[in-house]
Amino acid sequence: MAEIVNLRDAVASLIHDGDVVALEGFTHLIPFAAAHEVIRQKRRDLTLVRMTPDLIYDQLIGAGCARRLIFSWGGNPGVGSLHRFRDAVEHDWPRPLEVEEHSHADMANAYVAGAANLPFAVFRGYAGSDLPRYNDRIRPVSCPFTGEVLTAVPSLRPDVTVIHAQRADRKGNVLIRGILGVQKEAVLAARRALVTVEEIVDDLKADPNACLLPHWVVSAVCVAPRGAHPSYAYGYYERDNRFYQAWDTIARTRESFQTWLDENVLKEQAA
Amino acid sequence: MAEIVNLRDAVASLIHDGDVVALEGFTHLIPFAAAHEVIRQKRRDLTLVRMTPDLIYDQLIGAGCARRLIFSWGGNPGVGSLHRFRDAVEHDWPRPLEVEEHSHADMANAYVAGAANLPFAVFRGYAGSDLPRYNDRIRPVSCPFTGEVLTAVPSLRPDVTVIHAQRADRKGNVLIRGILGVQKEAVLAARRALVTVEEIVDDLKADPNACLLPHWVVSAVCVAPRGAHPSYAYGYYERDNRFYQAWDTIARTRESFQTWLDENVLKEQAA
Amino acid sequence: MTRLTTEIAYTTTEMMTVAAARRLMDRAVCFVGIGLPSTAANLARLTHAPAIVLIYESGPIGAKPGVLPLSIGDGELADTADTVVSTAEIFRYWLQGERIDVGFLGAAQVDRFGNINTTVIGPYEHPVVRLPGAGGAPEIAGLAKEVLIVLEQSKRTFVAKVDFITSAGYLNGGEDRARLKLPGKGPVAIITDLCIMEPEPVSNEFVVTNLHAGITRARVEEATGWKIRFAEGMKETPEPTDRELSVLRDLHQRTAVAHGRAD
Amino acid sequence: MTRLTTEIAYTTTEMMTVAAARRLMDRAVCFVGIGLPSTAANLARLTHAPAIVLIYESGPIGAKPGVLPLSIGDGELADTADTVVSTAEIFRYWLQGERIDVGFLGAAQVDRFGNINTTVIGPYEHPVVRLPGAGGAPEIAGLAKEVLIVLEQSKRTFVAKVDFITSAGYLNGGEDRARLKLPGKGPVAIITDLCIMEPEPVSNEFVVTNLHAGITRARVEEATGWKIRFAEGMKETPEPTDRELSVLRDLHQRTAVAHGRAD
Repeated sequence: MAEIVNLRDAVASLIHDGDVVALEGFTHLIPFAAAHEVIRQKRRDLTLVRMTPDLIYDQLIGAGCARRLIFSWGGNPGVGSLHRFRDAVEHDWPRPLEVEEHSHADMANAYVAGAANLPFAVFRGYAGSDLPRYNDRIRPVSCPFTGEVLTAVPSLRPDVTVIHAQRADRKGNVLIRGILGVQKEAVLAARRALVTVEEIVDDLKADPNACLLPHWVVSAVCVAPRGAHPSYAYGYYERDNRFYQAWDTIARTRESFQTWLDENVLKEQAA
Repeated sequence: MAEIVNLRDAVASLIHDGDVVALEGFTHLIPFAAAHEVIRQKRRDLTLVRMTPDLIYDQLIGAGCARRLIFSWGGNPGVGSLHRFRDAVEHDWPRPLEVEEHSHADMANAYVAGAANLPFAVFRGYAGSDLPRYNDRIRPVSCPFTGEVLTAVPSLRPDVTVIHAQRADRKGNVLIRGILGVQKEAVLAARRALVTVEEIVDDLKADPNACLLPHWVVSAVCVAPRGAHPSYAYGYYERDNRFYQAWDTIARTRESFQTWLDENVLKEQAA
Repeated sequence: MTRLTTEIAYTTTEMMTVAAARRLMDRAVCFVGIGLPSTAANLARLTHAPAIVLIYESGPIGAKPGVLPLSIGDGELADTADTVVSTAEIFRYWLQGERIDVGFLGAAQVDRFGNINTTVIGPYEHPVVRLPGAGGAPEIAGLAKEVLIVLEQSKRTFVAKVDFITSAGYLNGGEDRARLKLPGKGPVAIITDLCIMEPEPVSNEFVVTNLHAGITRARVEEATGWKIRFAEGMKETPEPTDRELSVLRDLHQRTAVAHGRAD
Repeated sequence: MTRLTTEIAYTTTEMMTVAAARRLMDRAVCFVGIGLPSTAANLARLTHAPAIVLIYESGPIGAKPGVLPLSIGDGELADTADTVVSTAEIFRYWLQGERIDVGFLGAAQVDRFGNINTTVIGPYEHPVVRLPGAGGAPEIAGLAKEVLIVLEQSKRTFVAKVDFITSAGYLNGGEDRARLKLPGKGPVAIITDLCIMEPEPVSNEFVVTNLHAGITRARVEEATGWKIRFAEGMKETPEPTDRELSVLRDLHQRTAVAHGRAD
């Protein structure tokens, strides 16, 4: 049963130090508002899971929330590097960051296996790649019928998955529209799910086959208008491409990042 | 690239004697018109695949098209037995029928694995059931990480999948709405795909996340209004429940079945 | 067979349906098969369990049909569901995902340990009667947190040992099922037109725990293919209330009209 | 660097984009990454390949963006696609399903056998430079029927041996890749701002098969980290046509306006 609560209470009750947390959204509907609340509540030692740790994880990593990162592509899309991510990996600042690295196909399959309550996923992956040499969680598995050897990875089962969606109804049924990414699988694979939405409506007016999460698989729904900014919410607002470009400068030095964080995330704590 | 052709030519060119053919549709959008054309063209020795071989397979089996049946539930939903199916299994009439039997979860997973181009599917199935004893295509598989033993089945890869859908556009993009069953997976798992539709439209007016099959994965699209009757087409016509009840009498004896077939399927050949 | 209550007569099938409906808690997530399970689940939804979540294997999640579906995939289910997903997703994310509280199963044969046969009567290779087969039952039996079995009781259907185990109950009884370490408890009740049976602690053999009003022990014994036992402290099943009966009959009436037939 | 044609000047990046676009056949199903691959694929769609099918890993199938996406999941892709599926489905049913004709890949490093590094410069445990990582590339490299690699050429990026094989080309050359029995042929061309390289038969070492108009062999040698060879019968890449250039520049112009920035 999804409770409709405020974001501060939802983060306080659902996300704990040391949790495995997936904040998903594939360039669309990235849950920035929730991530900022996690930073304000000073969560520590999180294992952050995300296919594309872009600005949202650069911020969480730079703010010192993360101990470990499970990911498949870490960059500022169309712009360049994630400087806070690189500073953590290359110089242990603000703290060392363990990295567990996969491919997109691997992580997408691992979320599907998690949603399906299977311990592992089977796919055709990594042929000729060096990655399996450095990641013991990528192993061979043989077909019991043909003997063909395929790739297996453990399923992803986060303690908490956090996503942003366009709308929820008053019961807490959640509607996602447009680019879907892996959000549905990430929610169903997790023990708890926190969903921020642009608005609560009386009637979702959803197509029968729309991507809808029933209220009883969601732990909490929070209203967070523009909660995906600087990413976008299809049907609500556009991607703020200028901010993605500006981030390259903001995150380049520890000082400029800290200043930005103080002014744009932490000071809201007072509010 | 989907060609828009007439049903007779599509069946003649895509379905051959001895093929493995899946006609899917889970109580909704069952491709009866296409099945009747298969009967008229006197296809033989087909391996028929379908989760729920209801009236449509009772007709194909009674007409002598099938050599083998791969299925998970064979009945007349809400009414009773499939008399032609039982006559074939119990008395080899009109010819012996080999039966390969699975559960719904098994076949649904096997179609998914087929669509994903994997040789096998992994799921949690058949605990304590006698079925695996009689089906060598149900085997154990161990998780490479936890050692847990799960169930594996070979993926389903039909030579041809046949489905009925509401609409296609002029390029041959196909829209399915309402109860989706396993049609999308069955089409993507197959080498060839034949789709009958209620109508061709200029614009599908589909939601971005609707269940749509791109024209380039469909071999042929045929216009067959009421092509799912006596099942239904969501948004077009209702299920003909009276016919399902009448079928119990029609199919009960070989003679009454043959009479029905002559008058309702075969004589259309002249037309 | 019908009998007279203070106000209105009801049939044993109505008693069975009402008894099954009463087992469903509000807010339970219920995996519903067609026929009597669907009738009972919707009766529960229209009486004491308005927030029950009905999932049908064809894809509808949260269906609230105004009339009973004759098939597992009627349009009425798509129209009234919160969402409709693929059949593969139902079995992968929702049943295997361990999100089902109660699974409803029927049977052609059920035995004293709650094992279900819907495959064959007689030997598998040369069946005397070829039954419809497994459908979703083997995985519902293993993965739903609880299973309710509902069917009319007779010596033919209630047998000491099923010819074929399609879907597992407690297998040979005792700890036999526990060894499989399944997420699902197994069948917690068999609800018939005569009584309610529940597994006896330790042995996991089904014994009568509720006798429907006006049914005798002798009648149950005649209709059971093994030496059925009656639990200490066995109760009488309360008769259907006026409300339960009127809601159930309205539902059937609406259904008959909608499906263009007399039930 | 720009040079003067009979009518208009063009940049080497424009030459690279046009050369990449020309490799795409009409009706090809193309798995498109962000940046130059997306630009080239859309240039092809707007010129000689109107029926090309563009698939982006975020989910859009058959996208026809009017302006170039800055991210792999821009709303413009959802608006113009035939359908939008989940990212998991893209990798499972569409890429692994062997439905992709051409996969476009960029690289931080590429070597003489077309192996790609997008993971680290230096040792994996203590990288000198931490790169973005694999993304979709390892499976695109293995499963797309053909791969095109597109990147600007320099001694830093074109190395004899990559520090880390993120995505396989021909590995150590010769039959090394063939032993993996992959559905995909591997990289059939590397398209740069200076030339087009293709794998030499038997050795599968990349050699220059097309030199862009006005580029000297010396210039290519200076920009390559191994002793690059030039194929017999090497051709000159035809310069961009006026149409190719005007369509490409209109596309960039529309994009700049839509994204609220000057490119």
